Amino acid sequence: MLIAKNIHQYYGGSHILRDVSLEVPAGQVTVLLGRNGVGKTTLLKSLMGLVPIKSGAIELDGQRIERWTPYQRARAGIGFVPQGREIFARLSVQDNLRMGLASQPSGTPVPPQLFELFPVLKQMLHRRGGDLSGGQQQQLAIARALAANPRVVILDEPTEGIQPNIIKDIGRVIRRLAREGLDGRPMAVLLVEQYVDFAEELADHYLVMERGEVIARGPGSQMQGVRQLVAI
Amino acid sequence: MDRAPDRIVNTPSAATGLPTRAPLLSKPAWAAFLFALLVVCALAPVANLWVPPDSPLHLSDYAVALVGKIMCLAICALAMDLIWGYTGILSLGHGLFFALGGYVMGMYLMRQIGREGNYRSELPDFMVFLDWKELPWHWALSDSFAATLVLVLAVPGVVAFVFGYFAFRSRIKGVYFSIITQALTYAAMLLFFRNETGFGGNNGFTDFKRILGFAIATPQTRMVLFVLTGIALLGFLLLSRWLVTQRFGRVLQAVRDAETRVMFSGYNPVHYKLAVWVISAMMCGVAGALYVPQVGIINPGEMSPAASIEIAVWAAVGGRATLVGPIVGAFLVNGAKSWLTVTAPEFWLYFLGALFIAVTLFMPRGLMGLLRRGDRS
Amino acid sequence: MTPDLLEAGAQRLATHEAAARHATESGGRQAGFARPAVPGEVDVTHGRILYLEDVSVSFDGFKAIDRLSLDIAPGELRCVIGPNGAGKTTMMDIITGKTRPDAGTVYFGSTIDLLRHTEPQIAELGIGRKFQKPTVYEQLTVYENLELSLRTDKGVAASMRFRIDSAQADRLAEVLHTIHLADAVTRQAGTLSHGQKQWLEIGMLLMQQPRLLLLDEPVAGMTDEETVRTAELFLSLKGRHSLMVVEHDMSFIRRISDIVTVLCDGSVLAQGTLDEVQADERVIEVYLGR
Amino acid sequence: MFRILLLLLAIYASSAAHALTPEQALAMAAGETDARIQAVQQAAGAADPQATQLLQALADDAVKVAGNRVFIVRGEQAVDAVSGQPADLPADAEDVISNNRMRGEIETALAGIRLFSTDARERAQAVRSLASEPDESRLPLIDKALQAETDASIRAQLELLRAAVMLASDDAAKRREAALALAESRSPATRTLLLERIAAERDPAARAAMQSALRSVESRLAWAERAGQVFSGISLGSILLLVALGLAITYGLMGVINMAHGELMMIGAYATYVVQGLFQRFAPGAFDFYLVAAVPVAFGASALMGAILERGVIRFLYGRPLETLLATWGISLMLMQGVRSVFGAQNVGVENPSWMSGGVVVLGSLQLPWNRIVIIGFALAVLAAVAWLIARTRLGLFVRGVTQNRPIAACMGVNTARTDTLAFALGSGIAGLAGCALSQVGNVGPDLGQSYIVDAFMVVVLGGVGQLAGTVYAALGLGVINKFLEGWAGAVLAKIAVLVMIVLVIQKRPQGLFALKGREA
Amino acid sequence: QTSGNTIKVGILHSLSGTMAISETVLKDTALMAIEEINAKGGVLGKKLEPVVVDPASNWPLFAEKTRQLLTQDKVAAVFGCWTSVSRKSVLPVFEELNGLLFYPVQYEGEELSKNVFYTGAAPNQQAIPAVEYLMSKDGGGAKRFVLLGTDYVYPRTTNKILRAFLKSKGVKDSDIDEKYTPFGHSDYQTIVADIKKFSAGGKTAVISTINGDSNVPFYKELGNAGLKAKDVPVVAFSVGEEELRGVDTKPLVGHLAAWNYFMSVKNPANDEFTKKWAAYAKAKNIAGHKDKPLTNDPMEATYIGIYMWKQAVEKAKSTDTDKVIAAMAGQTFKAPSGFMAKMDEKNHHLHKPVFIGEVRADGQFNVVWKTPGPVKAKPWSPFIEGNDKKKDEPDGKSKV
Ligand SMILES: Nc1ncnc2c1ncn2[C@@H]1O[C@H](COP(=O)(O)OP(=O)(O)OP(=O)(O)O)[C@@H](O)[C@H]1O
Ligand SMILES: Nc1ncnc2c1ncn2[C@@H]1O[C@H](COP(=O)(O)OP(=O)(O)OP(=O)(O)O)[C@@H](O)[C@H]1O
Ligand SMILES: NC(N)=O
Ligand SMILES: [Mg+2]
Ligand SMILES: [Mg+2]
Repeated sequence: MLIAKNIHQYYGGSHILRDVSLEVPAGQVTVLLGRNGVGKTTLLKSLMGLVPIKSGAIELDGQRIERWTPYQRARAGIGFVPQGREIFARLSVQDNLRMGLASQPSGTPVPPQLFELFPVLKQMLHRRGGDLSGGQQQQLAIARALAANPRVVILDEPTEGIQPNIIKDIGRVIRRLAREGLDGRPMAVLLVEQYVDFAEELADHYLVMERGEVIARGPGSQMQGVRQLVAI
Repeated sequence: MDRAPDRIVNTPSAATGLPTRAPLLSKPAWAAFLFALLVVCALAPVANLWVPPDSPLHLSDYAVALVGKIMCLAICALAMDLIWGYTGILSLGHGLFFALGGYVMGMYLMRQIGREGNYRSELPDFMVFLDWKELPWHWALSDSFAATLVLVLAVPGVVAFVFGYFAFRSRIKGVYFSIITQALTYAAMLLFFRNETGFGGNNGFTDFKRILGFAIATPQTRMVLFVLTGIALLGFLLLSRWLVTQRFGRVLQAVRDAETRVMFSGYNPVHYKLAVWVISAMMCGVAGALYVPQVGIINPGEMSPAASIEIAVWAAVGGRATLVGPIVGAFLVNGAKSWLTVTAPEFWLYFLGALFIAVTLFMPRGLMGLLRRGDRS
Repeated sequence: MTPDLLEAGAQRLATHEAAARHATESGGRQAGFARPAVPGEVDVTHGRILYLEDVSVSFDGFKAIDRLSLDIAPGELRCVIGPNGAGKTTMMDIITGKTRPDAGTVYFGSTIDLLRHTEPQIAELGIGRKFQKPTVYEQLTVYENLELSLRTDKGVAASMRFRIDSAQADRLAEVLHTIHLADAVTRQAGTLSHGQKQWLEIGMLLMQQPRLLLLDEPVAGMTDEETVRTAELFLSLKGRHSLMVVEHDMSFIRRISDIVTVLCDGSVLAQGTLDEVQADERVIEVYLGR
Repeated sequence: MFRILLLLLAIYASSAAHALTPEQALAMAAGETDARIQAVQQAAGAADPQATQLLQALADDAVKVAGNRVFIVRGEQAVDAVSGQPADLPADAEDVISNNRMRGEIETALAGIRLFSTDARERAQAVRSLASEPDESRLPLIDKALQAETDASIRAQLELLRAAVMLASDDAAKRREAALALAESRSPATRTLLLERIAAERDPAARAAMQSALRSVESRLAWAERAGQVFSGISLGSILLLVALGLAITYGLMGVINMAHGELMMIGAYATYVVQGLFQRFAPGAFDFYLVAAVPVAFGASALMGAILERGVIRFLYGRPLETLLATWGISLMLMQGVRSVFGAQNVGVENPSWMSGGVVVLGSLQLPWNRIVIIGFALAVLAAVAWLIARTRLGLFVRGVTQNRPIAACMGVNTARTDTLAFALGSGIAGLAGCALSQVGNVGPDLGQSYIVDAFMVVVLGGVGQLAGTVYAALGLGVINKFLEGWAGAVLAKIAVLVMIVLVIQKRPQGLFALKGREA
Repeated sequence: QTSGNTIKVGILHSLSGTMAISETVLKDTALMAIEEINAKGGVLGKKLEPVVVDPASNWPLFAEKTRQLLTQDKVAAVFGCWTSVSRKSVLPVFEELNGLLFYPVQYEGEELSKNVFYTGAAPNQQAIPAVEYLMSKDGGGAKRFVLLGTDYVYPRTTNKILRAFLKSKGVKDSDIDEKYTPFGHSDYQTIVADIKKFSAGGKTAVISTINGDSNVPFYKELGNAGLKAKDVPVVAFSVGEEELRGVDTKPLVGHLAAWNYFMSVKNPANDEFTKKWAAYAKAKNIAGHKDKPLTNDPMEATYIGIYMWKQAVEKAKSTDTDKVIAAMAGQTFKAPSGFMAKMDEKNHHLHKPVFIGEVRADGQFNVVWKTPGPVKAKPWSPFIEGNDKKKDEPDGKSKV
């Protein structure tokens, strides 16, 4: 579904992504692991179009999208949960969710499933996003990305700062989304996660990055050695 | 002008692997600095006073007056850089401090006119005109040059201190601060425009005759003022450079980036902001005091909001947080203004406007950004 | 001696000392009368370095903290957990002076009323804080970030004379090593990755050498391995410093915890060892899940 | 000598109540003011239609004299004033110039005639004209009019007029009666009159009556004055609001420190001027409606300019708000000079359409100018539209989202570039509307924008950046406070006081009046 | 001061900033006069070469540009300035470098410099006659006066003089209301309401020394608030044809202005002047004027100034400042006002006629009163204390 081929990316003079390729098939969860600063976020931003890539190709359903702007990619069906939550601090929770619907025709309602998943958002519908606690903001960020019912969802450390029982819920949700989406269609999920146990539970595929390169990849069932790879 | 390196810590020292402190000025920068000092203190006077006018090396009186004026403005730009470039506080009221320094000096110069005014009175003409019989209280110290020198620093300093203390204590930030500084200078302008306020109203002060007993309109006096201005500018540059290379400067930058963090690190940002704010205001005061005898007039127009915005524009054109940049910016913008108002009197605003747009679009870090491309991204 | 060895040594020593101190109520000091109160010195003779009682705060009618009482002993490492929105960050905001409570008392030691102090004063008194969202000076280099955090006179005049001395430089180098940023001394902090910023902020706290460290989700975004290292670091600090750590990562909590406080809806729901707390039905219900 | 003779002749002729004679006409149109006035008064007494026409023409400055002949010239067409027949205007015909005194007399004379007009509005107008100078000699005229008058409100006015005249009666009782009647008056002229008469009055009863009448007139006037102050405060506030609304979008929401905001207003004002010119040239009959056409044109012109600026310059500067200051400063310089090059450095004239000229009289003495009333209404309408756009539409939501976090908004599928352009164009268009409104009260010149930019920023910031409600409160508050202070301390001190107040308010409210308290703030 | 075949003259009027509104047209007038002179063979056989600079309404910049004109361009004379403060700013430079300035705008007097020729009106050539007219029967016999001005030296001084004058005519202080507004003041609601209130106390006239941009909002407010000229006439000293360009004058008919020239005066010299200006504006495509050419008093004063300077240079056979100054004394010029303007033998001011005009619906003025002939200027107003001792001649001139 979402395919990246031989991506190179630089910040100023430093080579951040070196020949990264990956595939995120629909209906499955692909997990990306790696130590701090190896370039995971940078890779996701490249997929989203937030940072330009120097070379390589990105395909969505066979279409080349690497020249597209972020909003075109969003409209093509990529949802994004950025690292650090990045919610709209001065917009209400409701308006944050409406922003998540920007790629949809106006008048599209927020899928009610989201409130089942994150009941706290329903309680706080009219509070300003910036006033929420860290974990509440994270939940909002996930809900916002899912609001538009995307085909591919990219999550950058989505469990950061969330309480354990909700993490478990999120795990269940991610799996369910991959299988059947919000409306029965399978979704492609790309997940960056530091929390290996959680990743292991979810992964259909995994990749490990080190200094901007993918150094290991494989099916989710064979992640035993990964913990060592991620360590120094 | 010298090109002081902007990086404060750059080269890792061999021993600890830690960066060493940047020197006050690098070697080439010292050379440039000393050369500038030589130009101001020796070459310019010689070229102006002793080289015959028909020689190509002659420096005309006009050029002396022009450069002298711009050097004063450059001091303001430098002061603006400390408060805006390094501390992230955009003042839209620096013209006020400049004008206050100017008015203090102007009052002294008015008194120096003595009985040579239109009305042959001890009082300045405009007071005679308003039927005032004696000097109002706020003119009490104006006949003393020593007091004037103190007040040139003290008046802008105290005004800045009082204003800054309350504003910073109330945690007024960003545009809110900018706008109240603008309101301050605007209110002051209206106040000074009023004739009853006792500063000559719209006309302000002009027609000066003497300074310290020397006739003000002679090439010699003018050259002395020029040299003093040059020394002041270079001195303030050095002072600013010293301030920003000290930990003080880094705290300022930290305030700019993350004021909350600064507080939780134990620094009181109010003190730091206040310190740099007052220093900056006093620099402007000195600039104003040097400006007035050279251009021969001070009036409330200097306190207009637009005048203060221009100071910020010079700093931005030159490049913020570079010290030298704002000086270059002041020279470029004012030089261009002087030149274009003569060569293209009907079109110069197009050029100047285009210059501002071009600088922002193509040189996001000002002119100095051109020289250090890739330094920070 | 390499920093690593130093660190290991310090850690062993500290663990020992902490154990010794914990034996007494006053954290190793004699409880007693007529001890001169030193201004600015934290008085912990009553065995409490931080003391909150009946603290409440509400935002537009919403009670974020509701009659919260909590105290921490000198040298203690206290873990605080609780659902999202329980009020953990708000509590830290109150302790550090960022938020003023509507009611209640907050004491540092037994003499210092924190509600009478401003943020920088509180920091000077010896309370350091790491924010939930990493907060560093983005435009300054890693080195400058750490140098600014050094424990010295923070006055304006002093900052104009300041020269780093060799002891301070050594300490800085050591911290740099601890936080794995020795290669990045001259990098601008804004260009660090999320996890690197987390580390840098912890490093800044270490430079500050506070009596009490408040750490809001310090390992969020760190790898498991780094989480372990952070745990070790905190354990090594324990005893010399008091720590309050907020985390949602149970494995991390398990590694470091003595006493765990569970906050819920702005007040303490449960308190005890991790095992006790994890067995508490209410905690499972609102926080851990089944 | 010849003139005097003519004059005598004229007087003779008029007393014989003949139709207008050439001599009379000439006496009215030429000669010393005193003599002309006398001739006018005579003609008024005669009330013959030809004389009335000449009087009207004199009032309209439409009279020319050539030799001994008097012509009325309207447009291209000249008629002989005496015969009323079309005539060829001699080349050496000279304008008849009437000074203020003359004009006043002509007006009074016309009013005397119109008192008997069939049109009630004309009669009312005539009473009002006569009221400014109550003169005993008109008593018979007034009495006659009173007998004929059927309209109750005009009657009441006539009664008052009569009372004003009677105040000078020789009979103390009548004076007293008149004073009692005058207590009902709402006109400041009554106050002047009463003051004058009280000074001269000897009879205690009449004096007391006059004093009580004066008190009641004065209290009514005081109310009117207070109401006037509130009105002018609201009016100033509505102008500040209009000026600030566009900025509340480009700066408040989008974060562009838009120093060219004033120049965008200027463009709106010049667009209005151009539309006015087009109407004058191509549709003079519909001139009164030019403003209706000018509103969308002003909006469009400024919005277009805004869109061009956004596409060409501003969009490269998002996230660098302080640099937008520099660039927009440059833009403002260029726009101002551009207008100087195209339209000249001097102001251009924009006229109020006739329905916006003059005012409505309320409370007897307070005249509220139509242009200000219309602007207040206009400001409210624009406010409502902006509030709706920002709070209720997706564009409003997107603008707010985009300015808070541009990259993430893009990741949500917002076309940020288009949103930015639309929003900036919208803010600029509203600036254009403000310019259109300003053209109705003030200068239209290259500096138009400069005089409002500082105020505009003060309003937006005082209200709280990004807070539309704050902008409204700040604008109206500043307007009203300014006007009250001005009545009390003068314009200069009031302005200073308002500025100092802004500084103080921000001390208390460092995020503006309407800052929402919150963690991120 | 003469280089090769040309004589340089400086033109120092703001072409940008707040004063551009008024000053730009003076630059064009000066250029027109120079073109005319050149077309007729120039001066002393040399062509005039104008050096136009833009001091941008910035007073220090005026001084700087003056220094530049005098030392770099070495101009023989400078025609320029509008506001008094700009003149005060350049004055020391002209005196230091012994240059020559022709100042074309009515001003407050209280100044005499040997290096300046004042071709605009002094207070006795404008303000005093206007007030006398207002007090006369034809002027409405005003008994109470509102002195309304922009807060700066020209209105302040004028009002000081007028107050003294009114006092001498027996007007009580309580019948005088003096008010000032800041530069650029644009909201005259309160002021107009106050005038209305004040005028209820007796026959009132307003003497307006409002300058610049504030006039349009003032008159618009006046018109809409229903204050008619026959009730409360306003006489203005800084409002001419150019200022009224921006106003809908229909409600203002009858309000007054006092000047030494109106575009509407009828005489051959003025016909020629206005025709030339219209043609010039068309030819040079001068924005605004090409469609609606207007002339006004300062334009006339500029025009007179240039021609008188030319005559003086020809008389002196030199452009040397001191020689020209000497030759200026007693110069005459058939001015567009219809009278023979004469440079006073001593005091550097013109003898000019005074006109009082009423606003017409078309934005022009009807002259309703005029002096029989040119009036000599009194730069030191006798209504100001101590001025009786002042010499009617600049200092330092005798040294020539
Ligand atoms: N704007 C930038 N300019 C320069 N370098 C950058 C920038 N952003 C990130 N980097 C560097 O690029 C590298 C990769 O960063 P990235 O944020 O992708 O890491 P990450 O794998 O997501 O780490 P983490 O797990 O800590 O989030 C890091 O070394 C970081 O310091
Ligand atoms: N300024 C504010 N305005 C409104 N509500 C607020 C404000 N600050 C905090 N809150 C609310 O108070 C509650 C406590 O927030 P707090 O950030 O302290 O939670 P937390 O325990 O740190 O949660 P997390 O684990 O998610 O970080 C939350 O529900 C939050 O929405
Ligand atoms: N001289 C003037 N009008 O300022
Ligand atoms: Mg990352
Ligand atoms: Mg929290």
